[in-house]
Amino acid sequence: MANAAEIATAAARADVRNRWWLAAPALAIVLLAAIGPLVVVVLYSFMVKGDYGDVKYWQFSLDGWFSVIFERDVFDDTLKLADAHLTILWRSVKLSVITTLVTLLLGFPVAYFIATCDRRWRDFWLFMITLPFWTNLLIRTFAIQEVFRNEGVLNSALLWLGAIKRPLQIMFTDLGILLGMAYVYLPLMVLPLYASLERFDFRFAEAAADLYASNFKVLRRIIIPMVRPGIIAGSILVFIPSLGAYVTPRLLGGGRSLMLGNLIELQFGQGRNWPLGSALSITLTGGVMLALLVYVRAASKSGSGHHG
Amino acid sequence: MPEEKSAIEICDVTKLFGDAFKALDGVSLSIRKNEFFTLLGPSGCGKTTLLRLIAGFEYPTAGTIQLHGKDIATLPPYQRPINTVFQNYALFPHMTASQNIGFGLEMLGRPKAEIAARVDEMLRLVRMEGLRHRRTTELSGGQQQRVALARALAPTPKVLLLDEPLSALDYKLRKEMQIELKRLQLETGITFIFVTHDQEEALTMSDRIAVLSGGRVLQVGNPREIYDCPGDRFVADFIGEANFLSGEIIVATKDRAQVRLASGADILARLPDTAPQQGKVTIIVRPEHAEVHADGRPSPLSGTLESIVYFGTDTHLHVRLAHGDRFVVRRQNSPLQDAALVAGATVGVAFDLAAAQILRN
Amino acid sequence: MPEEKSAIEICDVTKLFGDAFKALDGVSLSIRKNEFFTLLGPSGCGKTTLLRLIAGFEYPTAGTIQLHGKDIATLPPYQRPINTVFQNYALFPHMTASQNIGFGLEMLGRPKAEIAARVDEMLRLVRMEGLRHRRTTELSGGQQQRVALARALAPTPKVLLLDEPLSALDYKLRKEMQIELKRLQLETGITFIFVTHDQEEALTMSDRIAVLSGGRVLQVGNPREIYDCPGDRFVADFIGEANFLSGEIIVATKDRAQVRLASGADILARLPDTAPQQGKVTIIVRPEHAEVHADGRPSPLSGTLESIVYFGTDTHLHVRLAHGDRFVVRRQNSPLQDAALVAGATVGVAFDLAAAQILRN
Amino acid sequence: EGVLNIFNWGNYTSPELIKKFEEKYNVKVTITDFDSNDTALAKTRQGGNDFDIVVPTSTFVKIWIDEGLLLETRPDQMENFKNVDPRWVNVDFDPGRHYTVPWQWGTTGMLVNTSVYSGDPNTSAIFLDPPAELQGKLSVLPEMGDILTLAIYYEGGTDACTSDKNILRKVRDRLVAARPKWLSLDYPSLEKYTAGDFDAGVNWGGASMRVRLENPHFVYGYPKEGYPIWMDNVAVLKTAPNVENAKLFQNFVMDPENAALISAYARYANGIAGSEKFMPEEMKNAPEIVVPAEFLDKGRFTPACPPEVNEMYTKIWTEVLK
Amino acid sequence: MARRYSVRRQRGFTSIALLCFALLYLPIATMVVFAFNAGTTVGALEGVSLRWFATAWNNDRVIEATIRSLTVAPIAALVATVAATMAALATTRTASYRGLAFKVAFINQPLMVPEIVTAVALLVVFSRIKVWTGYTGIGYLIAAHIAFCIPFAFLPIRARLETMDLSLERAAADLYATPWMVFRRVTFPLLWPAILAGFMLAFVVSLDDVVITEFIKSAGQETLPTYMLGQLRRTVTPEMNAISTMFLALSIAVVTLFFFLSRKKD
Ligand SMILES: Nc1ncnc2c1ncn2[C@@H]1O[C@H](COP(=O)(O)OP(=O)(O)OP(=O)(O)O)[C@@H](O)[C@H]1O
Ligand SMILES: Nc1ncnc2c1ncn2[C@@H]1O[C@H](COP(=O)(O)OP(=O)(O)OP(=O)(O)O)[C@@H](O)[C@H]1O
Ligand SMILES: NCCCCN
Ligand SMILES: [Mg+2]
Ligand SMILES: [Mg+2]
Repeated sequence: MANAAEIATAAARADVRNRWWLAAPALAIVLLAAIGPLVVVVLYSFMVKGDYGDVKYWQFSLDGWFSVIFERDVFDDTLKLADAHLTILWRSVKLSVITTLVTLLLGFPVAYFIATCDRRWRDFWLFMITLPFWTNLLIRTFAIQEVFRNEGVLNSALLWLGAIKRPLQIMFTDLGILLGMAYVYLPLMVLPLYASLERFDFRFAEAAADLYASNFKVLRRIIIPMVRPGIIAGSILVFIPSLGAYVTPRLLGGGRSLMLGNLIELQFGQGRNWPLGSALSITLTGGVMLALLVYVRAASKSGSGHHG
Repeated sequence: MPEEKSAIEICDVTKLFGDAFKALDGVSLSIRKNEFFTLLGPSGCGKTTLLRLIAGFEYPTAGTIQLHGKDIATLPPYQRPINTVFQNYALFPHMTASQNIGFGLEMLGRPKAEIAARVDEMLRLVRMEGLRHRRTTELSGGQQQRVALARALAPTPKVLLLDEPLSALDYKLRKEMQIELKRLQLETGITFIFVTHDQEEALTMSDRIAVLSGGRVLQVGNPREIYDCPGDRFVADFIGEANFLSGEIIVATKDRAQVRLASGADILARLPDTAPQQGKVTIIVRPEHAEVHADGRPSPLSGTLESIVYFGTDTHLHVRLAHGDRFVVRRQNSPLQDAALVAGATVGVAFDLAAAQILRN
Repeated sequence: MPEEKSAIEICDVTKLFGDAFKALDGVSLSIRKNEFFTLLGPSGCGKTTLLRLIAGFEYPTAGTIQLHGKDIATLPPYQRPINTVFQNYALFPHMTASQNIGFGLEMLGRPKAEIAARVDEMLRLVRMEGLRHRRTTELSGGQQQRVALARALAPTPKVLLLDEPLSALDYKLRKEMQIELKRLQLETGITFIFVTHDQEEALTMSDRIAVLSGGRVLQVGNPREIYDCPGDRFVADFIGEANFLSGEIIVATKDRAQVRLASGADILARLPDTAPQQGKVTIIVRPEHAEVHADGRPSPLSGTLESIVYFGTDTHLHVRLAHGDRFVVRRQNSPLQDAALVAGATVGVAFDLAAAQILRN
Repeated sequence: EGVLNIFNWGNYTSPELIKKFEEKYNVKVTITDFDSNDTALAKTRQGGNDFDIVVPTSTFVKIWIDEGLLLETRPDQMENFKNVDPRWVNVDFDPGRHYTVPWQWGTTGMLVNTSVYSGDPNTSAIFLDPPAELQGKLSVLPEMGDILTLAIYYEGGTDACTSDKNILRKVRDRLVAARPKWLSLDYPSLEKYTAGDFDAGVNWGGASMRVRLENPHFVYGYPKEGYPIWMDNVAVLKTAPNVENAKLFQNFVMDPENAALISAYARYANGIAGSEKFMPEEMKNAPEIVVPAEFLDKGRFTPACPPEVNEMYTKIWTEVLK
Repeated sequence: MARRYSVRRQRGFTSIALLCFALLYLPIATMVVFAFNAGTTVGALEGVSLRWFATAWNNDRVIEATIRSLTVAPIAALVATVAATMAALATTRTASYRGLAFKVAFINQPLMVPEIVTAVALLVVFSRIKVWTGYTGIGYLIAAHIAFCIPFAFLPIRARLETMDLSLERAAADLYATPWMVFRRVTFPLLWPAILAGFMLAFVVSLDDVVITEFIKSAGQETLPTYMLGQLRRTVTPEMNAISTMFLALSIAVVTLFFFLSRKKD
C-alpha cells in the first residue's frame, strides 16, 4: 500500500515524464538547430578575429567582448565607452518599443474584430490578415514605398481629396520606418491576440457592464487583463524581431542610421569582426532572455490560478 | 394609474432565439417598487432570459420594458441602475474576492475609503471575511456564489436581479442569507426580482410570485394565492405537492359546489370565479390538508396504504384509492407514531371543504 | 473484515492547499458497494475537494484511498471506473448535448449503435429529448445540469460522484430525478457519492450520510440517526431546525435524565451513551416535535408568541421564552387555524420526553 | 554530361549564356545567388558546398587565393585566353591570370540630374560636400569600401587602404558632416531617380546608364579626385566536384560572343576584347560603361585592405552611421 | 431606433480594423497593378500588358524557387506547429516547477538571436555536417526553418493554453479519455484557433526568411526570397510583381478551395 508521499512522488514523476517527452521534440530541434549554433557563437566571441572574417580557431581573446563596451579611439588611441554602440542600441530599443506599441494599438482592434465576428468568418479574416505576408518582404516593402512616396498612392489620394496641399514626406523619415515596421509586424501581434481573444467568454464582460462598466472600462478592466498572455506573446513576437530588423528601416528610412541588426550584420560582413558581432548578439540575446525569464517567473506565480 | 409605483413594467415581451424558438412568449409583468418579486417555473421556461432582458444584455424581439416609467430599450446595461447575481456567477477570475465585490463601486467612481468600507460590510454579510484575498478560482462553489451575491449588492442598485442566488449554499447559510436579503429589501428599498427553485424560499420571501411555463406567465399573485388558490392544474402541480381528483359538478352555489367523484362519493369543494360552474372538473387537495385514518370511520375516499416515506420533519403516506388513483397525505412527525398505520392497511382519507378547490380547466 | 463489501475506503486523508490551508483534515470514510452515500456540510467544508480526490484530479497530501480494496492513488482518472457530475457542469462547449452524453461511451470504444441507443435513453431520463442537437452554450442552467447528469450516468460507472447534481432543477423535476437516481442505484448496483445542500433530498435518498465541517467528518450514520440522534450540537443545528435548551442534570438513569432548565423547570430527556451523565448539558428539541398552546395549561416552558411565519405546508411559531431564549415550533398547516394563536399572545410550549435529547458536549 | 554549380551575384548571370553552355556541353547548370562578397567567402570557407564556380570581386580575389580556396586552373593556358583584353591580364589580384577569368567590370561614380544641378558632376564633392541644390536629395550606396575609398581620394589620399591617421580623421569628419545631407543610404532603384526622389547619388556605372536611358537629364560623373574600379572574376573552387566542367565554363566565358551575352544581361563591361560588336547598341558607347579617356587614369582597383585598416574603417563607418 | 447596445462592441474597433485591412492591402494592390505594367519599372505605369507574367512564367529559376519555397514553408510550419503545440502543453499542463521559466525561454531562443547570428552559426555547424556526411540536400534548410518557426507557433498557442482552465480536460479524463483522447477530442478543438494562428505565423515567417536561408542553402537551393534578394542591387522590374501576383492568386485559389471543402463538411 502506497503512502501519501509515494503517491505524490509517483504523480510528480508522471508529470515530469509528460513535461519532458511532450517538450522533447521542440527542445531537440531548438537544441540542434539553434542552441548548438549559439554555443558556436559564444565560442566565437572569445576567439581572435580572422583577418578576412571568421575567427582564428582556438586562439582565445576577450577583444570581442571588450569592444562591445569600450573602444580604442581610432586616432588618439584613448580608451572610451563605445558610445556608437550605445547610441545604436538606444535607437533600436526606442524604435522597437514604439513599433510594439503601435502594432498593439492597431492590432488589438483587428484581433478583436476577427474574434468577435461571426464564427464562420473568423478563419477567413485570419487568412486575410496573413495573406499580404505571403508576398515576399522585399516586394512588400517596395510596394509600401509606392504607397508612401511623394508621388505615391497615399499622397496622390490625399492631394486629390484636398486634405493636404503638398505631399507629406513619409519616405526616408522616422515616420516612414515606423509605418513600415508596423505594417511588417502587424500579423505577429494580431495572431497571438486573436488566439487569446477568440476564447474570451463575454459573460464576464456582461457581468462588468452590469456593474456600471462602460464598454471601454470593460475592455480595460476585464478583457485586457484576461487576455494578457496573448498581449505578452504578441509583444514578444514584435519587440524582439524588430530589435534586430534591418531591411525595413533601410528601405523605408533610407538606412542613414544603423540599427542593432545592421550593426551586428556589419561585423559579420564588411566589418569582418566576427568575435565582436558574436559578443554583440550574445549581449542582445542575453538581455532579452533575462527579461523573458523574469516575465515567465512572475506570470507563473501570479497566473497559476487560471489552471485550477 | 399607479404608474409611478411600478419599478419594472414588462409589456408583451417576446424573445426568439434563432428563427423559431420562443424563449419568451408575450410576457407582461408589472413589478412594483421595493417589491420582492419571484419568478418560478420549470427549468428552461425563460426565467434567465427574462432577467437578461431586464438587465439589458438581450433585446426583446417584440414588446417593451420600462424602468420607473421610462422605456429602457436603448439604455446600455451600465447605465441601468440594476445589478445581477448571475446563475453561473461570472466572477472575474483575475481578481480577488474583494476586488470582485468592489468592482461596481469602483466603476461608479466612489472614493477608495468608501469602497473599502463597503466591501468589508459585504464580506461580513456573506460570511466571507477570511477569504477576501482569495482568487475566485480558489473558492468553493458556495463561496463563489456568495461573492457573486456580495458583488451585486455592493453598489445598492435600484433593482436587483437574482438568478438562483442561494442554490449552492447549505441550508443553514441559505436561511441566514434569506433573512439578510429580506432585511436589505425592507431597509434599502431595493426592488428584488428573484429566481429560485426552492419553493419554501419563494413562498416565505416573496411579496408576489409569477409562475412561468414555456415562456408564458401562468399566474401572478402573492404566495398564499399561488399556493392556496392555484389558477390551473400546472400551477397547482408545480408549487408544492397536490392530489388531483376528477369529478363532475352536481350543484354549484356562489363559491362552492358539490362534486361527484369517480369513486361515486360526493364532496364539497371551493369554487373560484375563474373555474367552470358545471360539467367535468378537477379538484385539488394539498397532501397536508388531508388526513389518513385506519379506524374504519366512513370517509368519502378510501384505499390501501401503499408506502410510508420518512422525511425528517414529516412522513408521506401514499394511498392507492379504491378506484386506482394515488393520493398522498403528508403528516408531521411526532414522537408518538400511529401504530395502526403500516403499509398495506386499509385506510380512509378525509379532508375539509376548505382544503378542496375546483381548478380552472 | 468486510473488505470486499466496501467500494471506497478513505483512510486518514488530509489535503492541503498551499502550505497552510487544510481543506481536508484526517478524513476516514468507508463507503459500501451500491450504497447511496451523501456528504453534507456547510459551504467550503471540503466536499468537492473530497470528490476530486476520489475522482483522481488531486492527490491527498496524506492518507490513502482504496477502490474495491485496491489503492488507486497512482491510477489516473481515466482508468478509474468512476464518473463525476461536476458542480460547475464542465460541459464540452464544442459539442452538442448528445455528443456530450455519448462522450464517455465513445471513449470506452462502444459501438455506434449502442452509444446512440444509450444517449437516447439518457436524454429521455433527463427529459431533454427535444434538445439533443443544441450546443451546450444554448441551454438554460437547469438544462446544462441535466446534460451533465446524463453524461456521467451514460457509461454506468462503478462509482458515481454527484456534486449537487440537482441544484439547478425546479422542485418537480428534482423530485423526478431523485426517483430516477434512486431507481438507478437500486437497479444497477452503482455506488453513489452524493453532495447536496437539500436536506430533504439527503434524508430521503441516502443510505448513509456523512456530516463534514471544516474538513473533518463529524458524524456518519443513516438519515434517522443523523436527524434524530445528532451526535453534537453542530450536527443537530446543521441538519434541520433545532431548539437548544441548556440545563443541568439532576438525576440520570440508564437512558434518560431529569434536567433542570434555566427557567427552573424540570424536564425529562433521552440520554445517549455518548452524552455526559452529569453536569451542565444541552438539550435539543426539534420544532416539529413541540407544540404551542394558548389555553393556559401548565407547561415547563412558556413565553410570548413573537411571530407567525407562513411556509406553504406549515407555519413556524417563534416563541420568546420567559428567560429570554427563542424557541421555534413548527406546525403543519390545516384549513382549521387556531384563532387564539396571534402574535403577542402568551403561550405554553410542550413536548414529550422522546422529543428531547441530551447532546454530547 | 554532368552538372555545374555556379555561385554568383544575384541577377547577374545571363540565362541565355547558361542555356548556350548547357546545350553546347550537355551539362546541367544550377545557379545559386549570393548578395555580398563576405557571405560568399564565409560560405565557401566553411565548406560542405558543392559549388564549382564562384565569382568574387577584385577586392576579394586575393583573399580567396591566399586562403587556398581556389583551384589553380591556369586560364592563361586556355584556348580562349587570347581574347582577354591585355589591360586585364596582369591584374595585381591575380597576376597573369592563374586562377580567374574576367566576368564584368565597372566603376563607382556620381550620378547627377543636370536639370537640378548644372555644376561639374565629375567630383566626389557631389556627395561629400553637396551643393545646396542636391542636399537632401542624395542617395549613397551602403558599401563601406566604396564610400571610404571615394572619401580618401577626395581628401588627397592615394591608397584605398591607407592607415594615415591624418587623412582618416579628415575622412571621418567629412563623412560625419555630409551624412545629414543625404536622403538615403541604400542600393538605388531606378525609379527613385526617375521619379525625382533622388537628384544625385553615388552609383554604379551600369545602373546609372539605365537611369539615363529613362531620363536623359542624368549624367554619370567620374570623380576627378579618384574613383574605384571593380571587377568580378570567374574562379573555380578547390572543392569543386565538377572541375572539368568548371574549366570548360571559364574558357567559355572568354569567348567574345559569350562575354557579350553577359554584358547584355547585367549591363556592365566585360574584359574580353572583341565582344563590343556583339553588344546591344546602347551599350557600345555608353559613357557609363566605356570610360572616357580623360577619366581613365583616375580609376583604381581597390585591394582588400589589411585587417588593421579594415578595423579602423569599420569604426569610422559605425561612427558615421550611429 | 437608436443603435442597440452590445457588450462586444468597442467604439471605433471595427473602423480601425477595416482601416488596417485597407492599409494592408493598399501596397498589395499597388504591387498587383504594377505587375500589369507595360513599362519596365514599378514606378510609372505605361499601359497594361501581360508581358511580365510571360517573363516570369518562362523564368525557370523563379518557378523553381517558388516551388522550393512552397515546399519548405508548409513542411517547416507544420512540424514547428506540432512541436510547439506539444511544448506548449508541456509547459502549461503541469505543476509549476523550477526550470519551467528556463524551458520556456529555451524554446523561444531562436527568436531572440539576431537572424544573422543564427545564420552564421548554422553555417558553421551545418557545413561541418555536410562535409562529414556528404549530404547537402534540402533537409538542412527545413531543419533550420523549423527551428526558427517554433517560437512563432509556441507563443500564441501557449498564451491561449494559459487562459484555458483544466476543468474540461479533467471532465474528459473522468469519462475515460486517455491523455491522447483528451487532447484530440477536447484540448485540440478548443485550442484550434491558436494552433491555426501559430501555423499561419510560422508559415509566413518561413516564407519570408532570407538571411538564414542565404547562409545555409547549398547549390541550387534558391528560395523565392533569396532569389529576390539577388535582384535587390539591380533595378527591380515588374517581373517580381508578376511573380508575387501569381503566387498570391495561387494561394487565394488554394485557400478558397480549402474553405469550400471544409464549409461543406459542416
Ligand atoms: N485551489 C484552491 N486553493 C486554495 N483553496 C481552495 C482551493 N480550492 C478550494 N479551496 C478551499 O478549500 C475549501 C474546501 O473547498 P471545497 O470546494 O471542497 O468546498 P465544498 O465543500 O465543495 O463547498 P461548496 O458547498 O461551497 O461547494 C474551501 O474553503 C475553499 O475555499
Ligand atoms: N442562446 C440560446 N440559443 C437558443 N436557445 C436558448 C439560448 N439561451 C437559452 N435558450 C433556450 O431558451 C429557453 C429559456 O432559457 P432560460 O435560460 O431563460 O431558462 P431558465 O428559465 O433560466 O431555466 P433554468 O431554470 O434551467 O435556468 C431554454 O429552453 C433554453 O434552452
Ligand atoms: N561587385 C558589384 C556587383 C554589382 C552587381 N550589380
Ligand atoms: Mg436560468
Ligand atoms: Mg463544492
